[in-house]
Amino acid sequence: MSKPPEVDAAQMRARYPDVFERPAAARLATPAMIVAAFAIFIYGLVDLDFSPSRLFNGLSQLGWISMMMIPPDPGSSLPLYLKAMGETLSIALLGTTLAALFALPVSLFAARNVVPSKLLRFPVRRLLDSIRGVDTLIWALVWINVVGLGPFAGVLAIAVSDFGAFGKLFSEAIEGADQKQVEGIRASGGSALHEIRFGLLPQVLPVIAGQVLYFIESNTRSATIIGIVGAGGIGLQLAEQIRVLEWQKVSFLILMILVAVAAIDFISGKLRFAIIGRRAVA
Amino acid sequence: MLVVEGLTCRFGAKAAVDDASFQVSPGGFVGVIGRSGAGKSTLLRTINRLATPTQGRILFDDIDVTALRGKELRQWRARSAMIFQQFNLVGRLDVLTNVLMGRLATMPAWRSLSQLWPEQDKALAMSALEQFDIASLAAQRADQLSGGQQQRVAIARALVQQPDIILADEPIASLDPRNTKIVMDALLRINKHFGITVLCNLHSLDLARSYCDRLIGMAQGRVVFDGAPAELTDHVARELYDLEAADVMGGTPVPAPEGIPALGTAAAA
Amino acid sequence: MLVVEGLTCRFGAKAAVDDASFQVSPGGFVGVIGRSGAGKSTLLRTINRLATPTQGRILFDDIDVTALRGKELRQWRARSAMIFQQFNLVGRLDVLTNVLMGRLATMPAWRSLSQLWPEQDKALAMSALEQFDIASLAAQRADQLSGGQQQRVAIARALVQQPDIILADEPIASLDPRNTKIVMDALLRINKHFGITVLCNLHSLDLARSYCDRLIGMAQGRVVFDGAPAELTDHVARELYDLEAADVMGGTPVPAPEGIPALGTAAAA
Amino acid sequence: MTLAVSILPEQQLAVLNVAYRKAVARKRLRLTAGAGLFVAALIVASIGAEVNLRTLFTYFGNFVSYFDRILTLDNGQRVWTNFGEWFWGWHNWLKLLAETLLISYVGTLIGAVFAFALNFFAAENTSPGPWLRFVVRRLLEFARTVPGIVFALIFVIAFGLGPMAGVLAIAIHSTGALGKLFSEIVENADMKPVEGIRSTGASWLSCMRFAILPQVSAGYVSYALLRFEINVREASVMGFVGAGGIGQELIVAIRKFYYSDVSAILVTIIVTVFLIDITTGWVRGRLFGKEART
Amino acid sequence: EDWKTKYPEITFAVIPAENGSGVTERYGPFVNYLSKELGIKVTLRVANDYAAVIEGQRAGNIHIGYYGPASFSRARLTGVKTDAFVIDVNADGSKGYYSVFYVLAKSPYQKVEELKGKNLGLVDPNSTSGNNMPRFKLNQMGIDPDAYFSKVIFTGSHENAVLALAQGTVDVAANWWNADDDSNLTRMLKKGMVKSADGTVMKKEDFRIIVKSDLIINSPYAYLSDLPDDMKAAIKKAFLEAAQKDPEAFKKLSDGKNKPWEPIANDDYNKTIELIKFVDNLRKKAS
Ligand SMILES: Nc1ncnc2c1ncn2[C@@H]1O[C@H](COP(=O)(O)OP(=O)(O)OP(=O)(O)O)[C@@H](O)[C@H]1O
Ligand SMILES: Nc1ncnc2c1ncn2[C@@H]1O[C@H](COP(=O)(O)OP(=O)(O)OP(=O)(O)O)[C@@H](O)[C@H]1O
Ligand SMILES: [Mg+2]
Ligand SMILES: [Mg+2]
Repeated sequence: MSKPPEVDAAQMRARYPDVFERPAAARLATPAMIVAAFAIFIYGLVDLDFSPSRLFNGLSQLGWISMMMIPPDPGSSLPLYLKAMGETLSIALLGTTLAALFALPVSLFAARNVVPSKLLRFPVRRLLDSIRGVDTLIWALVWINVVGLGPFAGVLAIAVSDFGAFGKLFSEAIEGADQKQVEGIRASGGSALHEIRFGLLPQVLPVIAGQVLYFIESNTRSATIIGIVGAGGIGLQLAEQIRVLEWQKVSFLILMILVAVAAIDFISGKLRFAIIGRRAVA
Repeated sequence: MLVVEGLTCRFGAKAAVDDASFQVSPGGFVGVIGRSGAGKSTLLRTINRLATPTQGRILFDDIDVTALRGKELRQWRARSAMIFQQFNLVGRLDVLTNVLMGRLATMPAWRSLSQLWPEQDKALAMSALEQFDIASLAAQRADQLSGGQQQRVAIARALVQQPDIILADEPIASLDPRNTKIVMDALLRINKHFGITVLCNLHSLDLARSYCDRLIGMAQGRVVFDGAPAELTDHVARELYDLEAADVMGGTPVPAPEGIPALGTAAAA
Repeated sequence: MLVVEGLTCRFGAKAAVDDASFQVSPGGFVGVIGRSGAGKSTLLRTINRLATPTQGRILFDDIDVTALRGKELRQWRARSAMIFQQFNLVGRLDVLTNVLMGRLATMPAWRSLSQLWPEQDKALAMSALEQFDIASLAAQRADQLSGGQQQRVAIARALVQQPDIILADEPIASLDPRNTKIVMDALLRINKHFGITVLCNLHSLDLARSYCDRLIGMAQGRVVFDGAPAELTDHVARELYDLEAADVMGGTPVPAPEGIPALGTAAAA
Repeated sequence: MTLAVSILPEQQLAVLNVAYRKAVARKRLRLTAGAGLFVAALIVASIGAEVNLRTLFTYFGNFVSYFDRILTLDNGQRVWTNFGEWFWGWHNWLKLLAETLLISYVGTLIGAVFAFALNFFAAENTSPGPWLRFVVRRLLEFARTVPGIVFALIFVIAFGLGPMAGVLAIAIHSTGALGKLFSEIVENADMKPVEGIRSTGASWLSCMRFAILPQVSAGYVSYALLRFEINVREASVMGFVGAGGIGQELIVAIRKFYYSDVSAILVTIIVTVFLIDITTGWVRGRLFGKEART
Repeated sequence: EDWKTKYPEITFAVIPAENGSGVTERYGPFVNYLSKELGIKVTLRVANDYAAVIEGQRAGNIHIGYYGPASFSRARLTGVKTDAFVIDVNADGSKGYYSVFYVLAKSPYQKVEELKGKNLGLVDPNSTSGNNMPRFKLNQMGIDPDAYFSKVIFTGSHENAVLALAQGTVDVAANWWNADDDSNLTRMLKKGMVKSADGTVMKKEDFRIIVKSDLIINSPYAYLSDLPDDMKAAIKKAFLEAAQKDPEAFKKLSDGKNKPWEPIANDDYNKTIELIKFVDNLRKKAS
């Protein structure tokens, strides 16, 4: 089969010099940034005492430590662990849901495509930053002052600190949404509320759902807040077993959490695909 | 009466619309023609205030559209229905809900936000869909439709707005002849029966000539022609499109396959 | 030689393509026509193996396209260039890179991944863009282009693939007459000069008649017509589109404005 | 008001409405059932979590009490009346902060690189095969479920004491967390460009590089920088391997009730978070470029 | 009594002092006893962080707290209105314990002076025997630990300190010590928890004490100062009588190791407070 003839590259080059020879600044910007990032990385490795020999010597050691974890064994504490798991799940569910409910409206004010005014966005974003910047331990202490020790303080502490993270994440998801669909609503005379409800939400809901479920998962895993406020929880059990180096129990607990995490991951997938739906035709 | 005065819309250095001025009297059916990239879409988008004009004014029945803000701006948008070239449907909502978006401006927020659409509006939306043969797809998600089906949903959305002016950006680009006729007839009908002004970007000069009272030709952002379809002479068409008039105005566009057309210098590849 | 045998493609209960069979000999220029939603896009997508056929076979020069996997499948896709109805460009990449995507299959991975495009390919891409009058937009982001400009980028991408067969899904839907002519002429030229088969969904019967050697008519997923353009009688067209033949085959589609068309039962009000 | 659309006769409408309702009924039912279940779960959870709104509102005034204390110097004055006293340890804190930033940077970067390499295999719409997806997903789950402290303990034994163990632990955890989040962005990406590129015969790798990556890179950046920020704050648990940094210093101040130090270190951290967030915004802006037109 | 109507429910907060696991089980019977004895509901909270207990007492919603000596002193020092009322008593009748420095027996070190440039493992910044006392002791020897040792690490718990030493992570570790047969080390050894880096189980002979501190007073139970006097009296009485009235519950608390509680006053902790102040001063001086 006869193929189309070749093009005269030299001629095209002469005609569109800037396409063929991009200015050095544009060409080198990305590589320069990568090199810089890499340089800091290498500096970090050296400064933090990384050495390949240590790494390789150590790798051989890893085996037997993992052996200590086998077989996973809950001892006699299985009912206790299951209860702790339940407690943790409810605290995480409630706290994260609260955080998401409050963060959603606030995140709109932090999103560039909803609030174009930088003046308005700036304080909202800084507020969210500050909330995130305050350690969870502090939030726990603050709420203990209000409602005392107990799971409720844990719920509130999770709600506040995740609020800061959600506000940021939601707003960035919103910024990534397709403006065309929003414009469709705007052109029909929809208010800002309508644009958000019908133009933005359907697009960002799967992302938001994924993030919320991820945070539930992450709160279920983490020991800090729930343990601090005296609500027990699976994380506290795990921390204890780590502290006393009961590796078999540790591995059992990790397995248990893994199952819960996989379950949440499964739900998350189902939920998001219920929203995303089957792929569109072209 | 739509009055456009010295309208300019820039993107960076490029003027997509450049000092455009014209008037459309109520009940007019005006076609906007011009080459791809001439600024037709931008013109319509500016009139709907989706793009902000860099300069110039738009007036409609003594309202200064360019100065509107807030609720009044929304009302103006509800009055001037826009049909987008790329449909701008919400892919994850079903077809009926997409059409109902056209009714948003007419109902209190609590109603629409909780999706408790009035029966009346649902009936209207369903009728609009049926008119374009796609009522059976009402429950399907918009992004699962074929191109032409999506386009018709977008048109239905604009019509249920019950607007005073329709800004249609190539509303029949993805439609087959039958649906083209249905859609253009529908536009014509509401134009003639109810005096709704229609401003319509069209690529087919045949259609433009048969449906429009008047044509506005654009080239590189400027209005270079404004007159009745009959005034669109060969000369003007050539200027607009850079083509032989015969090719533009219908008829067989190419010679039979033996005479294969060559294309300028770049005709390699 | 492209052979389609009993091809069926279902979405849930709906058969978008239903038991379609036909053959296209090398160098054919075949138009696919039919109403919106008839399954034209799905047909082309199945041939390119973007949609998986539920049943049936596709053969091309003794390759069983339906059975291809992995590298061979990619090679087949590289040989059969697809032009999408909704362009399917990468909005956030610039125009030139979008066109260069058509060359991906021809170069080693390290080259493309580091975006070190061969000079020759860049030249090819630029000349394809130039051919369609958009070389000046090479550095612009694809989603900042007008509808017609995007469509031309998509066509350029397909052409630089230097394919053996082109599957064009309404390649001129958003184009003005001049660009329509440029694009269709380009397709015709590569078809006639280089013997590249072209399968092209078209809504304009005028274009279909003047460019195609042969037309395939689809309705509700089935092939209901297959023959030379001349065989497309009034009767067939009516069956295809449910319209008066005169309306379909060019000519003035509507009576003058005084006779406002009525629309079936829905034309009350 | 003008009527652009004529309403169909009752009968015809009724038929269409019934068809529509039937079609959406199942979806509606699923939605209501799901929402019901969720609310029920919330109620059960709020009982389990001993939610007590009365205490909350009665003592809500106490909310500020901790902040009130940390904003007070030992001599009873507000912290901002005497910056020198407030930030007496700034020299040390900045050093610790820099150290933490470095640890977090290296850890997050390693994690992000691995997450980047793995996430396409974990996403439903881009994974080459369901098996691979299953394995990668479980791997990521494992990486983020095993607490960083466990990894750190193991690594200390294997590699000896020093920040390296902490950094590796952070890196593994970040891989798991980012891998999942990245893959979810990918799952939400528009597949039309992918089809466009796939139709040219491009390999899977090219499809990811040219169709998915431009859509998701901004999302990646924001997640990676958020993770960086989290790692800065949470490095404190790595304290016992010598990688605690500013976070550990903060915890010490909290536990020893050095009130004004708590607020001073907090301010340091918050300013860092500001800077990271502003950087995120800037990088994302560059990646998104000018907003797409319609 | 009207304090019962005013306090129908009180919170008893415990910090898992050493070996944290099973605190809830340990305290379960005792809390039941307390609840029965006082005639009101007692809620047990096991908080992972004493800062939480201190804050809770400050806000007045933890009525009884079980503190370590250092954290109690810290609470007093930061103005929490709480009073110690009983103190743990060891099996031998002593009311205190010691801080010691362990090294591995196979190592050559006999004195702190030989450990320059090695790694020191402390427990937790607020631990008396694991941080405050060791620093105090080192200071007496004229040693600034942060300059003297190559690394000073907070291992997080007494157990971790021992393990870090056993596995060679640190060369010397601080820990609490009661008597030759009662220390954190002996407890861990009994459980077979101490393994060296190559996995062999270690024995008591594998460790050597090179420094032993002055006596540190035991952990107190403390109630809020603002509680009604008769309520405080009732609580104190219930605690003092516990070993008699419900020996099972009391034994469970310490595996039968401890003698009955004895009354104590705040002033007995003045020495620990001094110690804390000393360490606090070190901090600001160091920077
Ligand atoms: N992913 C999908 N899910 C469900 N239905 C689909 C899907 N893709 C296509 N369809 C349906 O299949 C039918 C054929 O669609 P197709 O896109 O092939 O039509 P077409 O002939 O190209 O129409 P047009 O001219 O409007 O582009 C349509 O009714 C469409 O709604
Ligand atoms: N957001 C934008 N950024 C940069 N350039 C833009 C933007 N929007 C439009 N343009 C440019 O402005 C010009 C006019 O675009 P417009 O969409 O109005 O053309 P059009 O007449 O509708 O063309 P078509 O018939 O192809 O749809 C084009 O050259 C386009 O590239
Ligand atoms: Mg346009
Ligand atoms: Mg189609």
